[in-house]
Amino acid sequence: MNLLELLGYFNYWVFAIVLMVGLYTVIAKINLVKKLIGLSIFQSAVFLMYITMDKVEGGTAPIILKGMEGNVFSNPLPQVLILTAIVVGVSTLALGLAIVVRIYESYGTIEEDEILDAD
Amino acid sequence: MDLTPHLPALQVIVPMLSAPLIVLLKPRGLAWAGATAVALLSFAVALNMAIAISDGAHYRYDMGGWAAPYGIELSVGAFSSLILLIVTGAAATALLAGRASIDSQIEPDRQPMFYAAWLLALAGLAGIAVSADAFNIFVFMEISSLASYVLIAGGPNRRALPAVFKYLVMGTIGATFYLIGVGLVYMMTGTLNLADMEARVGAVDDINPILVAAGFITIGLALKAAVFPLHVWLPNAYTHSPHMVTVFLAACATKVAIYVLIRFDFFVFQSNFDWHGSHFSSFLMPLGLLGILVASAVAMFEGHIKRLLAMSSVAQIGYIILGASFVTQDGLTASAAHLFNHALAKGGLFLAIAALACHYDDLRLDRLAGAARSMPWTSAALAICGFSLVGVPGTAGFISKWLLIDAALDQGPFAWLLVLIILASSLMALAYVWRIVETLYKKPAVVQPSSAGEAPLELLLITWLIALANIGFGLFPQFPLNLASAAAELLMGHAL
Amino acid sequence: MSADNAIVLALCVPLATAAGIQVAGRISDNLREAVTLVGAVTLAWVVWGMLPALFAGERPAVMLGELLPGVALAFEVEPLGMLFAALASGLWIINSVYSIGYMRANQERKQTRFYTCFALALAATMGIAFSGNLITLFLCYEILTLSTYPLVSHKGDEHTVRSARVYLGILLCTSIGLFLPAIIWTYHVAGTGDFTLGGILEGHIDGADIGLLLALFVFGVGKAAVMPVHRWLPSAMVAPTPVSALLHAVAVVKAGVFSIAKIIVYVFGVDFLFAAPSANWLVFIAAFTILAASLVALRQQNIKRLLAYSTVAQLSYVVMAAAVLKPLAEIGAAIHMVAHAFGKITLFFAAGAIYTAAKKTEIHQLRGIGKRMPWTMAAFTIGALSMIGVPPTAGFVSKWYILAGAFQADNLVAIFTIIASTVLNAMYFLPIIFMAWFAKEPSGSKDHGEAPLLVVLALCLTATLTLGFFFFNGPVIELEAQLFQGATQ
Amino acid sequence: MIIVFALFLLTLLVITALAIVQTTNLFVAVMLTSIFSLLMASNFFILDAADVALTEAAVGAGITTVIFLAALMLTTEHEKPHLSRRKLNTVVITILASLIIYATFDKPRLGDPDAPVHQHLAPWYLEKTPEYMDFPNVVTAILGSFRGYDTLGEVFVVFAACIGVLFILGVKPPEGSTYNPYRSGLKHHLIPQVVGRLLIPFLVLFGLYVQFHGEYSPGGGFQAGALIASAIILYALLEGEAAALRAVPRSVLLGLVIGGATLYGGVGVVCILMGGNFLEYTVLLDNPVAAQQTGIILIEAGVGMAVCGALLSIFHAFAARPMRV
Amino acid sequence: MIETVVDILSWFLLCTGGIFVLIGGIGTLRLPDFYTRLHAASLTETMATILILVGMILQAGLTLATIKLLTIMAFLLLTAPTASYALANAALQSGNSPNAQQRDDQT
Repeated sequence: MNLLELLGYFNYWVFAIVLMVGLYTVIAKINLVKKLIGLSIFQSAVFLMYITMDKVEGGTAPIILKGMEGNVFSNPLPQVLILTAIVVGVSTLALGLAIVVRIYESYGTIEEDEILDAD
Repeated sequence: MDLTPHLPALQVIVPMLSAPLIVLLKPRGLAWAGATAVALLSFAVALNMAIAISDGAHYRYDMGGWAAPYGIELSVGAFSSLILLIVTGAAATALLAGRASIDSQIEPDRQPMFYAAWLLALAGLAGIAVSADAFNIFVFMEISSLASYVLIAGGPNRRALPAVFKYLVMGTIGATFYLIGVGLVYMMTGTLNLADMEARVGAVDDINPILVAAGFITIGLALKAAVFPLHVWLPNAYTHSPHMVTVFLAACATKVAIYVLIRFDFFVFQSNFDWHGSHFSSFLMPLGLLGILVASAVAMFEGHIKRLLAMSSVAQIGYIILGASFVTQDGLTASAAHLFNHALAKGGLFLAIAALACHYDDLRLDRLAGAARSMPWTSAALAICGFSLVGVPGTAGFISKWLLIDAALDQGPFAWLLVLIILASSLMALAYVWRIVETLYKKPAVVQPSSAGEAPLELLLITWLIALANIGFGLFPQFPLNLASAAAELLMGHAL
Repeated sequence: MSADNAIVLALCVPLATAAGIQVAGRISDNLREAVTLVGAVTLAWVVWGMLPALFAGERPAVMLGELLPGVALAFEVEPLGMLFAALASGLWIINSVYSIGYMRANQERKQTRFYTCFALALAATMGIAFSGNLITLFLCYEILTLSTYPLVSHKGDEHTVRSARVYLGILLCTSIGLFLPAIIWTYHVAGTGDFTLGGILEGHIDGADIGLLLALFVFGVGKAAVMPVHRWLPSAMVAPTPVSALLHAVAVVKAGVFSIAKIIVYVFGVDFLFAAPSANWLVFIAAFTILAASLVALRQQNIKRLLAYSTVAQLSYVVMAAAVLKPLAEIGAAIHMVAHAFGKITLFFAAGAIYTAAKKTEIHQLRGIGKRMPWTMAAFTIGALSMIGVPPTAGFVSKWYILAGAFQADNLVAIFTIIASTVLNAMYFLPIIFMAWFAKEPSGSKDHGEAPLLVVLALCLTATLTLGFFFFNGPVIELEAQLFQGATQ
Repeated sequence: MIIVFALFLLTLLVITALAIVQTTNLFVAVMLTSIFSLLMASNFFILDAADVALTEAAVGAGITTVIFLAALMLTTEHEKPHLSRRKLNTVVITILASLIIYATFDKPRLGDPDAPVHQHLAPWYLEKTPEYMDFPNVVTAILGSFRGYDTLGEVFVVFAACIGVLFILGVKPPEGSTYNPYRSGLKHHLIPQVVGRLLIPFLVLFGLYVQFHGEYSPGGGFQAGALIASAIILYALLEGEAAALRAVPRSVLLGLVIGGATLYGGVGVVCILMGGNFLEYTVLLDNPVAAQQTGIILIEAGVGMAVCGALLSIFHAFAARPMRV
Repeated sequence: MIETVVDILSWFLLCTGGIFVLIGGIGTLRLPDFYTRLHAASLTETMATILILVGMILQAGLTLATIKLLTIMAFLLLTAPTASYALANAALQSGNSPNAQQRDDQT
């Protein structure tokens, strides 16, 4: 398992770990803002997985300048998907935070157990 | 300038592009009128396509003019046109009937944005039904989810907010699981187009990532479709959202997720791995059965009428999943038919409750006692839709109950257990529907309605239209049944 | 008027009457009663008009629509159905007359809803009688249950609502829980559900499944009140007497027993069942029901509860006769339906008359009532004798045929049960008759005359019918004999 | 050599994620999240995803942190330390982790050129872009034209978020929450104001550069919208909400969002009216390559307007909301 | 010949820049008080940036990259001190007074 081999799988393991950290935060923490932070980490891990797919060894960013038709490029498709996914993540986050602000105004707290007791 | 080849695209563009314009319609009532017109227009498009498809047509549309695997492709077959009918029909009827109820629950200055979110939800769901590209389904799933979070957050009392927050968190996790699944399949096949994926999945030699992808996609979509153990967000979300939103979402939101689950699993995975069929059924059948039993049991003892019906929705989703998990032609026809019939029955029920809510502020069951005396027509419609939910003969529910039991009978050794569970749960359904009907009719009035008289006219008319449609499709179910059996043929025949 | 559209007419007349009653009810009571009577008479005329066609051996049929592929709403008239329809439409006239008198006398409220539901129930009964396949039978069966619920919960107080819930609960649970899967299983296995003489399950199903399917059918049809599912019948006694008459004699229970007979004859086929060893438990169940119900009836004090349990017993007569699976016994079953209808409707009318006139409901209150209400008690006596099966009454004819069938099949259980139950019937009816006629009236009891004229008129009519059927049962037997061409007289 | 750098960044990423979970002070957690995004952006850059790195930096680090801080301002900054049902969570997490790790063993190694991903669609795109669109940035080509429908969906996700936040925060805040619109802003801090006033024009200029230079270098509608929005947010922070709202009033923002979304959709509808499929730019002009380029520039402008308007109106919805004192 | 001199010079500049970043890092960790740590952190932002960027400019020679590097340097030199100023100001306002005795109790 030489160095390159190790890095080959290292990306996926980091993806797995960060995904699990995000999911754990969402499930275990009861503070609503902390849940949203966990959610954004959870989504970022998925972006990392997609982008590790597109790397071609010795390839550069898929921008084919005039003189560079010849050499190897990385795969542009996952990048397009992730551009969309990042903005989806931010939109969901913005909506989530708006709801958290409204919850704080009507319940006075953003801890899930206190909210459940209030009703 | 013949628009028929553009119908699949128009189905999504019409509601989506009109949403921003609706936000500008500030004067009173204009936003509602615009939104209803657009919803009816998209229902007309869906109907047009459904009629063409029921006698054999199949719509295929390349977005941006690029050929299939490279550009995004839309394809509308029998199954997707059935879903489109349900989605656009539910949106149009809820909007047509909902003017008074929405006016009473949403402040006038926020209404244009509410109706824009409504159209976005409609566009999102239609986009999912129409699209044949895995990532495109994710994008439109996000649009419809975001829009439904906004709709539910419009609920009058403060409990809507924690409910919608839980829905947001679980919905986003579900969508991200789906994204991981699509990513894994893309990693192993290199394509995002469903038909192309189906062709290339067979050629993949190490299938571990594909199995894990199937797992992720099934869990993610089960979360969005509120299949039994992952349904915790549904009761609160439907109970505390505005009444018209419950009508719209209860009729179609979870069904689109089930549609994607069935379509993805039958086309991409089962066509290439024949043993996957048994995986799919061995995973989903117990969930379906458990869902049916537990949800019906909980619904029997539920106090709040909307939460009761929300739990019954979870049970009915269990039926649909059960039908699909038979992995046979009859099973799929039964589950497709039940998609349609349940939308009718549950839509009618929630419409009747919205009518009740016009005069009764507190929707707890014992507070609604004796409502039939002051609102006889609404209670009659509620009773009819309730019986359709139970599956009393002569109503739409009976047809799907019949098909489901018929499909369950040839499930080999434990066929009897399946039939027993289906019957037990329809008896439980009978129990909680009868509990509602009896409190409405027989119990003496505990609380006087806040204002006397029947529900507003257009709400009452639409509720009765749906109630009669329940009976109509119960006696003459040819139209949805042809679509359902064509869809089942499509799914089992693995043609996209 | 060809027989085919007569069927459609037979279904539409009660529906039209129901609508008419709703409209007339708003105008005046007399108009409403008039509409009911006219409706009943026209229905009877339409149904009886079909008799000559039946005697000529025709089988008029009409297909309304295709519900599911292979599952259609179809109606077909055959002798069994014809008999039941004629019986129901005939008794509807008498029952209407009786209920007009009864309702007027007791000033019951919500009479419009009462008559409308009555008409709807009749429409459903016609549907059951003429149903051409299992799905139509099931559809009309459910409509009958739903339309009779408002009648049973007529009074509306807490006790009535609870027992009405028991009534509806048991009927709906058995129909959805057992009857529906049986039908779907039949459609699934036999490919069709149409009633064909000689049965459709030949070769499609064998061994224990036959017994299981038969059990699903028998216990699924809750209206036939076979022992474990009979609970709803006594609890339906909270309804006013005309409704109990409807329940017992005219429509509801008759529909149950008729369905079972029809399923045995037209779905299983008599010889197919006779050959199947796993299906002979039905006779034992029916026998057990007869004896148990008769024993329970012995201890009853309330007249209507006594009559209810006696009905449970008499119904199982028909089921047992059908279960003997011999042509003679089948004819006996059909005839017993008619005999029991006449006898039991007379008894219920009498009980209603006593309640209207003397507000008495318990048996021990009937001491010496014969002198005060001679006509009512005479009719009561004829009805009771018919239940026991004493010769001049209709009951004797049907028991004769059932016994003949049992002897033909040398089914000892059936023979013993009939004899034992006849004795038991005598033991709980005769003391009432003696007490009414020969006992001395207790001093100080309220003096009251006969019941209102209309009530007494209906009473006497049914009593004469009970006697008349003993002498003029030829055409009925000949009609039923068509079912089994080879059957000896 | 780049590998060691990548290893270092990835481990730093994991450490930051764990740190975020541990802190109970939400303010620290938000700061760590923005560091997490920056690390993610640099990782993307190492993996040759320039566009995504720019977006992640601008949208992920920039706007997300601003919105989080605005929300924290309106709620509490401290989290109640409490762990609910520990065992269940750890069990679920370990199951899922093992599921994913199990899947990673058969995945193609990082960067190996004959992985299936690089065989099917990618070569077609890399070969066809210079031919159809004749500009270097393949990612913008796919974003704008090959998968333009996805980006349309994307714009409407942003639009949905924008009207969602305006709808949810459209409700009057509870009475008793005071807010002095003129109090905010660093008015009495001379240095930040001077530096800010110097920087903002260049920021906007850079945003516009990214917007219209998207075909040749990493950039495009999303990144430009985020950059311009962050410039105006900087202005709002320095001069105060009232000044910012006077400079770019709410009606203009709503107009921007609706204009952007309708522009994008309109281009598609025009393509239908001119005989092509939805979003088929070749029918716009007679010369197909010029038509594709104009089409992409138009929709990128729509995207930029929509994203900028949406992010700004979201920021104003949070920042201008009276606080519960 | 010129290239080797330029290479050595840029190599030298890059190394010193690296060392300065290291010193700044250690300073941020080791120094006791907020303000002293802030002082160390701002060191990396100003001195080290200039050294590293000049080193890179030497490497890049007279190309477009040099202009971009110069703009980056201008941008960084402008914003870094402002950021430190804002941090210090915020700390002062939130009551973290920089006077002497506070340092003793921390050691």
